Amino acid sequence: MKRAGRERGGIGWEVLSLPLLLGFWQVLAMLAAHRLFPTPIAVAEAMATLALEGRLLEDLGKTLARALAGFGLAMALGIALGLALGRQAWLDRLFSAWLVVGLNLPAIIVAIVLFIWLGLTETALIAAVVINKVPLVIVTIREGVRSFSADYDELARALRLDWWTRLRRIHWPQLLPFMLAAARTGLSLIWKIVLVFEVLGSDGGVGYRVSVFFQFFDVTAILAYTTSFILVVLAFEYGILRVLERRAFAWRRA
Amino acid sequence: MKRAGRERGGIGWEVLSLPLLLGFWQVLAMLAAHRLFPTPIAVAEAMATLALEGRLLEDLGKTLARALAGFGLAMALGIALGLALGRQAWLDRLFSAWLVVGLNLPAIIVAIVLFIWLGLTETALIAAVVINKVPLVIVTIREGVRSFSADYDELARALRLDWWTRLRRIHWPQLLPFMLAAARTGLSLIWKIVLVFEVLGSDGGVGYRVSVFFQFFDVTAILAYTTSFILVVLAFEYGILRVLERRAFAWRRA
Amino acid sequence: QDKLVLGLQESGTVQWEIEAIRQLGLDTEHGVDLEIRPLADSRAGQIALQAGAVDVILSDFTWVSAQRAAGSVFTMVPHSLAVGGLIVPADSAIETVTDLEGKVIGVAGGPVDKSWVVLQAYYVALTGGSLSEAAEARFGAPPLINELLGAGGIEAGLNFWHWNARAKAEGMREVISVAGMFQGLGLSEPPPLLGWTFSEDLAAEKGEALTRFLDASFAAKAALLADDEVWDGLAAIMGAADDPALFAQLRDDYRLGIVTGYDPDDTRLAELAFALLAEFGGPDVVGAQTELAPGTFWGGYSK
Amino acid sequence: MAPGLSIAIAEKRFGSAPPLFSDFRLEVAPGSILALLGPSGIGKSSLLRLLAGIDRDFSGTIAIDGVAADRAPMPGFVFQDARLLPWLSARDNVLLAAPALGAPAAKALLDQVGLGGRGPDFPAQLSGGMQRRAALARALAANPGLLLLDEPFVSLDAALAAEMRALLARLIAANQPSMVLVTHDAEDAARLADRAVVLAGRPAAIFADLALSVPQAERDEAQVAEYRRRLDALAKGPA
Amino acid sequence: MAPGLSIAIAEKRFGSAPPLFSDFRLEVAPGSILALLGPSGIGKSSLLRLLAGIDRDFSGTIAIDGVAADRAPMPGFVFQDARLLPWLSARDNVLLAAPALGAPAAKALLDQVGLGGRGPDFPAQLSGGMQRRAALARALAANPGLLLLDEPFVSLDAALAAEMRALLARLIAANQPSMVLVTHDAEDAARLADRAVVLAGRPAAIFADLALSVPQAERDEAQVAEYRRRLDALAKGPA
Ligand SMILES: Nc1ncnc2c1ncn2[C@@H]1O[C@H](COP(=O)(O)OP(=O)(O)OP(=O)(O)O)[C@@H](O)[C@H]1O
Ligand SMILES: Nc1ncnc2c1ncn2[C@@H]1O[C@H](COP(=O)(O)OP(=O)(O)OP(=O)(O)O)[C@@H](O)[C@H]1O
Ligand SMILES: [Mg+2]
Ligand SMILES: [Mg+2]
Repeated sequence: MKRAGRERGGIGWEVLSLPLLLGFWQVLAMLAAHRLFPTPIAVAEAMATLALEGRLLEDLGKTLARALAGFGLAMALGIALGLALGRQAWLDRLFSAWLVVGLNLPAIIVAIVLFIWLGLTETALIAAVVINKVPLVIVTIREGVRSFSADYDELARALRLDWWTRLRRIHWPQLLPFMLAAARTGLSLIWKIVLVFEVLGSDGGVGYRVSVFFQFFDVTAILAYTTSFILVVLAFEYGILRVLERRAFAWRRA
Repeated sequence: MKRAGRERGGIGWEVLSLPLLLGFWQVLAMLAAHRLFPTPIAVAEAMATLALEGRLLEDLGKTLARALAGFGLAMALGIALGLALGRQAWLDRLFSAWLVVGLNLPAIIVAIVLFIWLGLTETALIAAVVINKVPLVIVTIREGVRSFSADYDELARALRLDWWTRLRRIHWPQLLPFMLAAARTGLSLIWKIVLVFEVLGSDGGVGYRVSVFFQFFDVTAILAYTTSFILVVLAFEYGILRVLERRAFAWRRA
Repeated sequence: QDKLVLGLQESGTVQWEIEAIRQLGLDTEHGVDLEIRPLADSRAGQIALQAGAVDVILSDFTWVSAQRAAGSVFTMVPHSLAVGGLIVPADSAIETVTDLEGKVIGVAGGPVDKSWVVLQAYYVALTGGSLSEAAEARFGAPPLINELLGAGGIEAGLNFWHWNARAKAEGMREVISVAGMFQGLGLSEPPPLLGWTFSEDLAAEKGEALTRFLDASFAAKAALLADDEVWDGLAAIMGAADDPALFAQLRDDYRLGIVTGYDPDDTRLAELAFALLAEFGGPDVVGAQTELAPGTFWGGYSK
Repeated sequence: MAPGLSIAIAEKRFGSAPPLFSDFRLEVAPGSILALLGPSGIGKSSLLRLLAGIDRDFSGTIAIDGVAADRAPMPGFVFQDARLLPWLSARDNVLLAAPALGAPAAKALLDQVGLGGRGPDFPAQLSGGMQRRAALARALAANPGLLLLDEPFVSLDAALAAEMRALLARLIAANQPSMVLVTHDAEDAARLADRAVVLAGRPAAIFADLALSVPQAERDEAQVAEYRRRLDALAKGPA
Repeated sequence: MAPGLSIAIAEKRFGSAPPLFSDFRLEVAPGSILALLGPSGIGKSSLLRLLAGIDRDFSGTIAIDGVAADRAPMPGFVFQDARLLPWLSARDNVLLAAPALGAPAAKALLDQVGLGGRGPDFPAQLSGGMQRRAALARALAANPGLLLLDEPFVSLDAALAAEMRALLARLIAANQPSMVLVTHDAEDAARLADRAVVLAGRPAAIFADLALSVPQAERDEAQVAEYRRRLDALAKGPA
C-alpha cells in the first residue's frame, strides 16, 4: 500500500521535471535578455518553422539513422569484446594498452584515416562513429563483467548451464546496470560524435546543419535542432528505457 | 601456488601488449606506405623534435592541467550528484529530464554561452569541460547507486553506521566498479572535450595545436601529440589505477 | 589607445600580410601597436570577437551581413578577393565546367560553401541544368579534398585557393577559378568576400587606431603585390621554404586576390554577389536576408 | 544496562499480502533472555528486524527502554545469513560493529569463536560455519545491551554449537543484556532462555509463552532435557 | 540410474595454506546414501564442490561413473547458502535447473516443499527457511542421478525438517539416486543415510566410516535413536 503510494507520488515528480526545466530556462533567458540566449518559446517557434519550412525533419532523420546504426553496432561489438576481455584475463592483459589507445584516439584522426580509405561515404562515417564509441562500451562492460559474483558462476556450473542460458539468466541481469549506464551515456556520446563527423564530411544531418547555423551564430536555430534531438532521446528514455528498466528491476523493489 | 603462477603469466601478457600494438602499427604503416599513415618510428622522431624544438611539452602541460582540473571537478560533482539522485527517488525523478538534456547538449552551445559570458578565460574553458562531463559521471554513478545491495543497507542500519562509515565501508566498495568505468572512460572523454574547447577558445594546448596541424594535414605531428598524451594516460593506468585496483579488489580474487 | 588585438587563425594566409607588416616596419611607421592572438580556426575567431577577447578578426561578408540583420552591429573592410577554383588531375578529360556531368566532385567545406554555390550558378548559366543532379558531390575538409583528388577518390575538386596552389604545384590543373565563374556570371570583377571585421562600438572607440592599422594593411598589400623581395622573408611561414615551385605558385595566386582599394559607397559587386548567393544558396549560405545588410562595409574608411 | 522492550505493532504487512502482525503486543523485561520460536515464514526474522530498527515500515510503536527502535543504541544483531561484507577481512567485519575495540581485542574475540588466525581472511575464504561464527563475533563485539540473534548456531557441528552456547552464556552472565534469540532448536532455548515465546498463525499471535524459571546457571542436564521436551511439544504448534 | 563415485584426490589446497585433502580416497557405491559429517571448516563443502565439478582446481581424479566430475551430468546440488538468483522468481529459479519441467510441475514441486502459491515471489520476498526450501526444490527438480546436498534442512523448524526428510526419503525410494548429504545433524544421517563418513584432521582423513545397515524404510524409532547415538559419539571426533 504504502509502497504503491510512493510510486504514484514519484510519477508526480517525473511529470514536473520538464516544465520545471523549461520554466528555469525561460526565467534565465528573460533575465539575460541576450540575442544568443533565446527563450524556450522562441526556440519552440523556430522548431516549428524549421520543421515545416526547413529541413529539420530530414536532417533529424539522417542523424538519427546514423546514430542508431552507430549505437547498435557499437553496443553489440562493445558488449561482445567487453565480455571476452572481462572473462579472459590474458586477453584483457594483452589488449589493455590497445584499449587505452583506442579510448584516447582523437576523433579527427579516426575521421582522416577512414575518410581517406573509404572515401566520403556513409559507411566511413558510421565506421568512424563505431570506432570512437566501441572502446567506451568495452571499458564499461568489462568493469561489469569483472564484478560478476563468483557465487552465481558456481551455481551456473553446478546446473551445467549452456553459454546462452548463462548469458541470459546469470550474466545479463548482473550486467544490466552497466548496460544502462553504457546505453544512457552512449546515445548522447554517439550523437555528439556524429555531430563532429557530420561537420568533417557529410552533406546533411543535424551536425552539418548546426555548423551551418553556427556560421551565423544562430543560437536559436541550433537550440531548435538540439531540442528536437533531445525530445527524441526523452521519448526513448521514458517510452522504452524506463519501461524496460522497471520490468527488469522489479526484483530490486521486492 | 597455481594462482600465483597464473598471476605471473598475466604480467607477461601485459608486457607484450604495447610492443604488439607498435608492431602491428609498424606493419600496417609499411603496407600502406602512405604519407598520411606514418610509422611509429616516424612518429617517435616527430615527438622528439616537437618536444625539443617545438611546443609539445608546453602544450601537453596546458592540456593536462585543464584535463585534470576538469576531471577532478567533474568526478567530485558527478559523484555527489549521482549519489543524491541514486538515493533520493524524488530528486531523481525531478531532475531526470534535466539530466537527459545535460547529456545531449552539444559542446558548441556550451562553448558559445560560457565563452561569451565568462570571456575566453581558463575558467570558462574548465567550466565548459565540467558541464559537458558531469552528466556522464552522474548517470554512471546513479546506476551504481541503484544497484546497491539492500542487504548491506540493512546491515549498515543495524550497525548504526554514520554516513561517512557507510559511504566508505558499504557504498564505496559497491560503487568502485562504476567509478572505475567512469574514471577510465572519463579521462579519455575529458581529453576529447578539452580538445574541442581548446579549438574554440584558447591560445595553446594539444587541441589547439592539433587543429592547426590538421589544417596542413600533418598526421605525423597530430599522432606525435596524440601519442604523447596517450603515454601519460598509460602511465596513469599502469602506475596508479591498476595498482589501486589490485588492492581494492583483492577480496574478489580470494 | 592605439593598440589593437587581432584574432587570427594561426595557420592562415593572413599571417603572410601580418609578417610583411612586421618586416617592413609598417606598424611602427603608421603608429599602431598590433597584438596578435592566435586562433585555432574561424569559429574560434567568431567566438573571440563576440566574447570581446579580440578587436578585429577576418570574416566573411555574409557573416557580417547576417549578424547585422540579427542585431549585432559588426562591420568590415575588405581584405581579400581570393576564393578558390575547380581543379582536376593533369591528365583529366575535364576541360570545362560542362564536362563535370556524371563525375564525382569533392567540395571543400560542404554544400553551403560559397564556391560550390557559385559553381552551381555558373553551371546553370552554361547549361540550364542542375549540377547537383548532373554530378555527384562529396563534401569534406579541404585537405581531404586534395588528398582524395591525388588518390583518385574524386574526379574533380572544388577547393580553396591555397590548397589549389599546392595541388597545382604538384601538377594538377585548374579548370576555372571562382573569380572566373563570377565573371562568367556577369560580375566585372571578383567581389571582396573576406574582410577585417570589428564591431561598430570598437570603430567608435578606437577609430584612430583602426584607421592606422588599415593603412598599414593596405601598404603591406601594395608591397606584396609589387615587390618580390618582400616575399623572400615569407617563404618559411608559407611552408614553402624548400619548394620553389610551390612558393612561386602561392605567391602568384595570392597576388590575384589582393584588394587594392576600398570605396565604402561602391558595394555594387558585393550586393550582386550576395544576391547570387542568396538565389542559388538560400538562407543556409547568406542567412535569413536576401539582400546585403546596409552598413556591412564600414563607412569610416576608404582607400 | 539491559533495556526492556515494549512492542505494540498495530500492523505490519508486505505489499498486499495479509498482514504479518496485526495488533501484536509483547513486553520483554530488562535482562530477559527470550527465545522466539515458530514455524518457517511466521515472521520471526521480520520481528527481529523491526526490533533492530532496520525496518521502519510498520504502524504502531516499538520502544526499547522507551526509545523508538530505530533511535535506540546499536543492538548486537545476527542476521539469518552471515551477511559479512565480502570486501572486508573477518577482523574488519568485526571492527565495523565496534571500531573502538582495536585489533588485539578483535583477534581475541575471533579466537573465542574458534577463528583464531583467520582474522585477515576474507569471508569468501571461510567455510560456511566459520562465516556464521564471524557474524556472531561481530554481534558481540560492542558488548551491546540488547542482543537480537537470528539462528546464530545454525551450520555448526554439535560440539561447536555447545561451545558457542557456552560462550554466549558467559557473556550474558557478565554483561546481563536483554536478548531475543530466534531458533528452531529447542536445545538452544532450553539451555539459554528464561522465557520462550512461540508464534503461530497469520497474522502471527503468541501461541505459547513459557517461563523457564530455573536460572540458567543452575540447570542440570535433566532440567534441560525437561525444558526441551516441553518446548518440542509446544513448537509443534496448534493442532 | 545411480552413479558410483570414485574419489582419489592427490591434493587440494587453497593458496599457501596447508592442503585440505592430500591423498584422499573414497569410493561410493551406486545408489548409496552417504552422510558426510565433520567439524566446521574440515572441508565438507569443498569436497562437495569438487564432486559437483564446480571446482576443478585440484590434482587427482574424481570420477562419477567413470566420467570426470565436471563432465558428468548435472547433479542435484544444494549449496550451504540458498543461492537463489535474486532476479528470478522462486518458480523460475526451480525451472533454471530443469527447463523441461514446465510451470505446472514446478508449482507442484514447490507445493511439496511447502511453498504453494509462493512461486511468483522473488527470493527477497521469502523467509530464510522458505529460500532454503526453494533451493532444495531446485536441486530435486530434474530428478538427477546424483544428489549433493550441503545441510539442506538447516533453518527449518523440527516439523518442517521432518517433512522435508520424508520428502527426500520418498524421492530416494522412487528414483534410487546416489547421494552425498553434508549435515551436522545426526538425526538427518540416522534417518536417511545408509553410510556415514566422518572427516577429521588437516589434511582431512576419514576418521570413521559407519555402515547404517538396516534399510532406511525399515528403521523404527528405536533403531534411529541408536544410530543417532552412535553418530553423535563419532561426531565428537578424535579425542
Ligand atoms: N575460496 C577459498 N579460499 C581459501 N580458503 C578456502 C576457500 N574455501 C574454503 N576455504 C578453506 O577451506 C577449509 C574448508 O572449508 P569448507 O567450506 O569446505 O568447510 P566445511 O567443512 O564445509 O565447514 P562448515 O561446516 O563450516 O561449512 C576452511 O578452512 C576454509 O577456510
Ligand atoms: N521483503 C519482503 N517482501 C514481501 N514479503 C516478505 C518480505 N520479507 C518477508 N516476507 C514475508 O513475510 C513472512 C515472514 O517472513 P520472515 O522472514 O519473518 O519469516 P521467519 O519467521 O523468519 O521464517 P524462517 O524461519 O523461514 O526464517 C514470509 O511469508 C515472507 O514471505
Ligand atoms: Mg527467518
Ligand atoms: Mg560447509
